[in-house]
Amino acid sequence: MATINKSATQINATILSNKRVGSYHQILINVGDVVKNCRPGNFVAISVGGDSSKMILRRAFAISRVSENSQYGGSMELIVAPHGSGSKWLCSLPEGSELDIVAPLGTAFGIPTEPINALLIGGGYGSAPLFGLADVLKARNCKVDMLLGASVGAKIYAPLEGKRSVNSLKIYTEDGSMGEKGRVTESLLEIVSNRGIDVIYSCGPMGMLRAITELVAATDVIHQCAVEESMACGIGICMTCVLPVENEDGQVAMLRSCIDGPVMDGSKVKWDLVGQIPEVQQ
Amino acid sequence: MATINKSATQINATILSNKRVGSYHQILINVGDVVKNCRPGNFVAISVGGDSSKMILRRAFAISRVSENSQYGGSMELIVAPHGSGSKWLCSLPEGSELDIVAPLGTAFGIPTEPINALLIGGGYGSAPLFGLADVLKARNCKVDMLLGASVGAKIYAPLEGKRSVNSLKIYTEDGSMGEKGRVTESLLEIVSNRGIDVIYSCGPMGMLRAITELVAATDVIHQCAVEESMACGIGICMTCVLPVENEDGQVAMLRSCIDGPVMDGSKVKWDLVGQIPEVQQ
Amino acid sequence: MSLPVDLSTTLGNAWFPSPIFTASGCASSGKELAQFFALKDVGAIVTKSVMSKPRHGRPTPRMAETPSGMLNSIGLQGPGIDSFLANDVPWLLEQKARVVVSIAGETIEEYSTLARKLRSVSGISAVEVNISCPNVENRGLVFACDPDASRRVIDGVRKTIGGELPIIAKLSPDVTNLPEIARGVVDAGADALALINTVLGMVINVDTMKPHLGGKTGGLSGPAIKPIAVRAVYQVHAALPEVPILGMGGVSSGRDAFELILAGASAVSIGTASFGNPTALIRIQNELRDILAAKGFATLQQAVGFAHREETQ
Amino acid sequence: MSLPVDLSTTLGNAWFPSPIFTASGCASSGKELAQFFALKDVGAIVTKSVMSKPRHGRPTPRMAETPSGMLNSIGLQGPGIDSFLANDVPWLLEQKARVVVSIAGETIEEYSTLARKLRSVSGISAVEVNISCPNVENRGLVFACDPDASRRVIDGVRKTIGGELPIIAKLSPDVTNLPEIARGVVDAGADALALINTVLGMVINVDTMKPHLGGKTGGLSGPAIKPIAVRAVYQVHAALPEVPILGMGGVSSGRDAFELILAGASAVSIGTASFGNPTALIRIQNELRDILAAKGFATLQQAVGFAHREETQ
Ligand SMILES: Cc1cc2nc3c(=O)[nH]c(=O)nc-3n(C[C@H](O)[C@H](O)[C@H](O)COP(=O)(O)OP(=O)(O)OC[C@H]3O[C@@H](n4cnc5c(N)ncnc54)[C@H](O)[C@@H]3O)c2cc1C
Ligand SMILES: Cc1cc2nc3c(=O)[nH]c(=O)nc-3n(C[C@H](O)[C@H](O)[C@H](O)COP(=O)(O)OP(=O)(O)OC[C@H]3O[C@@H](n4cnc5c(N)ncnc54)[C@H](O)[C@@H]3O)c2cc1C
Ligand SMILES: Cc1cc2nc3c(=O)[nH]c(=O)nc-3n(C[C@H](O)[C@H](O)[C@H](O)COP(=O)(O)O)c2cc1C
Ligand SMILES: Cc1cc2nc3c(=O)[nH]c(=O)nc-3n(C[C@H](O)[C@H](O)[C@H](O)COP(=O)(O)O)c2cc1C
Ligand code: FES
Ligand code: FES
Repeated sequence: MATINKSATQINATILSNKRVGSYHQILINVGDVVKNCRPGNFVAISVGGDSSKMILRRAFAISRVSENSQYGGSMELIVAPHGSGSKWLCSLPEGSELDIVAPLGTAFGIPTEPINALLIGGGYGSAPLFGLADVLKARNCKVDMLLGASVGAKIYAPLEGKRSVNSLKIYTEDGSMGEKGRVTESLLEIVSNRGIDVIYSCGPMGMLRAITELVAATDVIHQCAVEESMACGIGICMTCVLPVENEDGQVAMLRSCIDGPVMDGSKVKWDLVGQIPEVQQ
Repeated sequence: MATINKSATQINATILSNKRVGSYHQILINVGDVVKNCRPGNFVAISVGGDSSKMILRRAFAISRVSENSQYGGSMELIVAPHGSGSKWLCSLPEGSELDIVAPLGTAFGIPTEPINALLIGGGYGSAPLFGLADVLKARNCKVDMLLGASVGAKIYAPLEGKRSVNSLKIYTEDGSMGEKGRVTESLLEIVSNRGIDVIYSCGPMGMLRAITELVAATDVIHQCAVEESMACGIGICMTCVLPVENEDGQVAMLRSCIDGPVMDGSKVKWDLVGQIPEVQQ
Repeated sequence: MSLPVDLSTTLGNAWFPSPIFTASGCASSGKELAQFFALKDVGAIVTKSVMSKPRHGRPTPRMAETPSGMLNSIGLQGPGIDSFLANDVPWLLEQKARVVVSIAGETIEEYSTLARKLRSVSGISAVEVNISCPNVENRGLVFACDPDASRRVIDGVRKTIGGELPIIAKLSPDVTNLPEIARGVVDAGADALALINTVLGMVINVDTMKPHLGGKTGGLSGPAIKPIAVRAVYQVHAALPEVPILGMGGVSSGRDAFELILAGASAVSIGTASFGNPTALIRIQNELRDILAAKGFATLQQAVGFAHREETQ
Repeated sequence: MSLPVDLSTTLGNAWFPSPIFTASGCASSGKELAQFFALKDVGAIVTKSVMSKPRHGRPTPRMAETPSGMLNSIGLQGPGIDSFLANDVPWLLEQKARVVVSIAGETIEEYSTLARKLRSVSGISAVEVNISCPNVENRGLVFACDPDASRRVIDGVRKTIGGELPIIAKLSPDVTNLPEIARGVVDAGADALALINTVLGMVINVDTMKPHLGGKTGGLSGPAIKPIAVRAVYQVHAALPEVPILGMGGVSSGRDAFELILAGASAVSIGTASFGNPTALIRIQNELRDILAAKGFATLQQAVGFAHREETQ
């Protein structure tokens, strides 16, 4: 019956492990059959703070990767940056804690039916969903290169297993503490043309997504980006998470990044209008 | 400088142990030198729910007993009934958790300078402060008898060590599941006269305190009772916890049960006016 | 152990099998929640306030979480009444949901225009008139804050829509004298009242040191405002005991819903709670049924306004 | 790393070394908090509203905890002005605390009487006039909800008290048009405004199925109302940028205080937060100092109303 949030369910998940990795926490949760419906790009919305919490809204986190065959049934990995009180609470939870989650939510990265040359670009914890995506792309015989960037080395998330699923991995940090000094956009056009990139998949801060879009605007490269807007509900009912996006008629609509995103076509997002209101067309 | 709340301090205490005992939790906390100022009858006010809690007010608990010589320095025992969300949170805390407490607060039971015959009466968790009191009275060579009552046996709190410090202990339950069937007031006057009781010390539901007061009104027995009113601050600044009490001039004043109590002279409390407002006298 | 409780309720001449409704603007047009429960299983779907033309709403950020609450400044983004009636209403009716259409306007005329379009639509249960909107003809003063403007909006809608469709006037708590506004809209033809809309609030972003929301001020909702909602429902029920109330504001459990019902609400909308819990309506409905049974009520109706019993006996 | 910040502030001609004050009714007359910090170390002690005669206040229960807030209905229990001036004020002055005396009345005359008694007391810094009280001469309508009555109270106090002692008029947020009330009391002679008093609310006890508080309705305070306080201060500062504001409502951290200051408050009262944390004022004062330093403010004054900078440039 439902057309929106199809296959999303609300379940109690158990934390299987919670490890600090650099500046982040890698949290593995037991979610059972829910994994069957999770695609790279989807996210999960988690209740935070427990029963007597003053935090009434769920927190959104990208699904980093899922495994159907873990010893516990389906499990899902999240990469969480301890930011404010909700994410810090999550990072503080011991193994065995129960979480109230809604998943999977949102759009997924489009997977090509042909083998293509893909470039995956992650900023900070934005790399999280890219490793799961790399696995899927590799399984379709795509060539997968990856660029990761962050302000400092501790904010680069690149697990060993993850590295195995990409053909090349290049790391940039703004302070040069890991990889090259600079940003992922540094030599982007060069990389795109040298490697014959067909599609860029990106996830990270809005500024990075915008910069990538602008750089590749003049090329034929398709840019699928996972956006991050402040979300109250995560399921399309509150209208807080909107972004100005060009629709088929060339008009700008305020689309909900929770159900029409987080994965969007970068070239359609009106980055210069974010935080503003376009004129109404009729 | 301070005359009110003298010797109260706000400290972080660590939970040393947390055991279920019948319907209650016996919680032992490490409070250091604070124990030096704690007297039987005093209470402690505890922050509940953690940093992101929607519960903004402290919860009050009678100090059951203190020990200066525990292996951790001073420690304090609380007997907590899991009632609403705050006390349930407290009961759920594991050993090692930190608590933000303010203690000691409120008035203490008056301790006679002469050896007297004392009758201690506790209702439900109201027995908690009575065992510490019994120790002090025994040290002053008083004869200490005790009556405990509750609706059911699981709500009688009477630890083994505690029993040792009283000369006699009689238990009543309303359903007869432990001790005698009935209430602590059942044969109170008989006990008072048979044993030559000089002072009754009581702690428990307001209905019990009122009933005791009324029973002994015609006798010479002094009745010191620890009242329990809903408290927002516990330190005398909010005026929510008031009770109508007769003062020296025979006039009724609305006294704060947090600083002029919890221990009060039962015969001065205007039990019939609780929840009402006396006429203003000028 | 307990007898089944008759949860059915009425607002004006509209009948609902349950008093638990969505709140306008907190369920979009229903489709998004259908994955989580069958829309026909709750009392009614109150749709997001619709205006006559499509609207983009306010700039982002549109929300800020606050202690036990949230601020929003959506600004009535929506498709406009024509698209809404063509696409959303038929779909909801197909789901066999009871539909309460919420309308909003910038002029008294716009409300009447909307009412005219609704008049010809069959199958909807009631119209909720959201008058917490700035009146462009009067320095942007919110209709609901002006007794006269409130009355004129409802009067216009009543005259246009005819006598059949129940009108629920939705009021703002941001007024000095709520019973006065309530009395005015009832006199003008409202069959029921919806209480309360969000409370005007603001959050300042400590980093940018500017108002956090794109629209600067926003509406406060969620458990933080529940005591204000209970007071509003109680006050208005005391003043107008015959007028049914659709209560709302911070309800997130069956106990909360029961509190509003005791205060005088005949039905209860669930708004912000659905953001934190997509199945909130179902859980609240079940909990409410259990509480009513435990308290010995055979019907919801017996509990409506029960907290007033001292005054009326 | 950061320079010392000048925290001093003024309300009318009264100077305070720090902008962090207690809130009336949330510190009794000061003695109770003296165990937890030296009263002279904070900006000022605002005493519990005192009336001309001793009062018992409202029946218990007088409080209910609500999500991130609480309701109270104390009903201005107190010793009356004579006892207060004889016992409490001298003690506070001995502690070298700055004292702001809050007064409350049931008639316009009572406020003037109170002002007359205060006039002769030396050492107090300001008088806060709590006009959120029922006016017995006008069907119990709260003074602060009636622009005319508000003005007359302040006018009476101003005329009685003379020109020296600053008058801080304390307003209720439960009004349709707060800037209008604010303008009225300023015209009548208020030197500063205190915003906000509690928000009218109610809790129904689900067990007894009756209003929980002895006084039925109560005042909502605490973090739940902070967004309402920020909005009120911002709105009134925008309308009357020259009038100093003593902001309050749900402040429980230095960030919260900073938010109110950015919105336009020259000083901030801490009420309910002291119930949860007896040393709240000191912690908040320290946190505020650190935030101001981190943001590069050399003086508190520079931050007052800073969130309005776009509009005024
Ligand atoms: C689709 C999506 C995927 C995300 N994936 C990840 C991830 O994989 N790992 C990760 O660490 N973080 C991720 N985030 C960001 C994460 O949701 C925020 O860091 C988190 O909500 C902050 O909550 P808080 O209580 O710690 O912070 P607070 O600042 O206290 O939160 C206050 C409110 O603002 C919202 N908020 C604050 N920051 C953000 C933000 N950056 N994005 C969206 N909402 C925000 C919160 O949800 C909350 O409602 C993602 C966000 C979205 C929308
Ligand atoms: C001086 C004093 C000594 C006490 N000693 C003990 C003790 O030794 N063991 C024990 O288990 N309990 C004791 N209590 C009662 C205990 O404070 C309450 O059970 C507890 O506050 C309930 O909080 P909650 O969050 O679990 O319940 P809720 O019902 O969720 O609490 C809501 C609010 O009401 C207040 N409240 C609720 N019930 C009571 C109550 N019975 N008395 C006072 N305030 C209440 C709470 O403090 C809170 O502010 C004592 C109370 C006082 C005043
Ligand atoms: C995000 C959001 C959008 C809302 N949009 C509308 C709306 O379009 N029309 C309306 O009448 N009320 C709207 N409201 C108010 C709610 O319907 C409801 O009155 C209010 O939120 C209080 O209920 P709650 O605390 O359960 O959310 C909105 C509330 C929120 C939080
Ligand atoms: C228990 C209590 C008693 C109060 N008594 C008074 C009072 O006597 N006079 C007054 O002007 N305000 C009184 N107030 C209101 C506070 O001064 C303050 O305006 C309000 O609580 C909001 O601030 P807060 O959220 O920091 O508590 C009282 C508030 C509480 C909670
Ligand atoms: S987060 Fe609510 S609509 Fe997207
Ligand atoms: S609890 Fe605040 S005065 Fe007693």
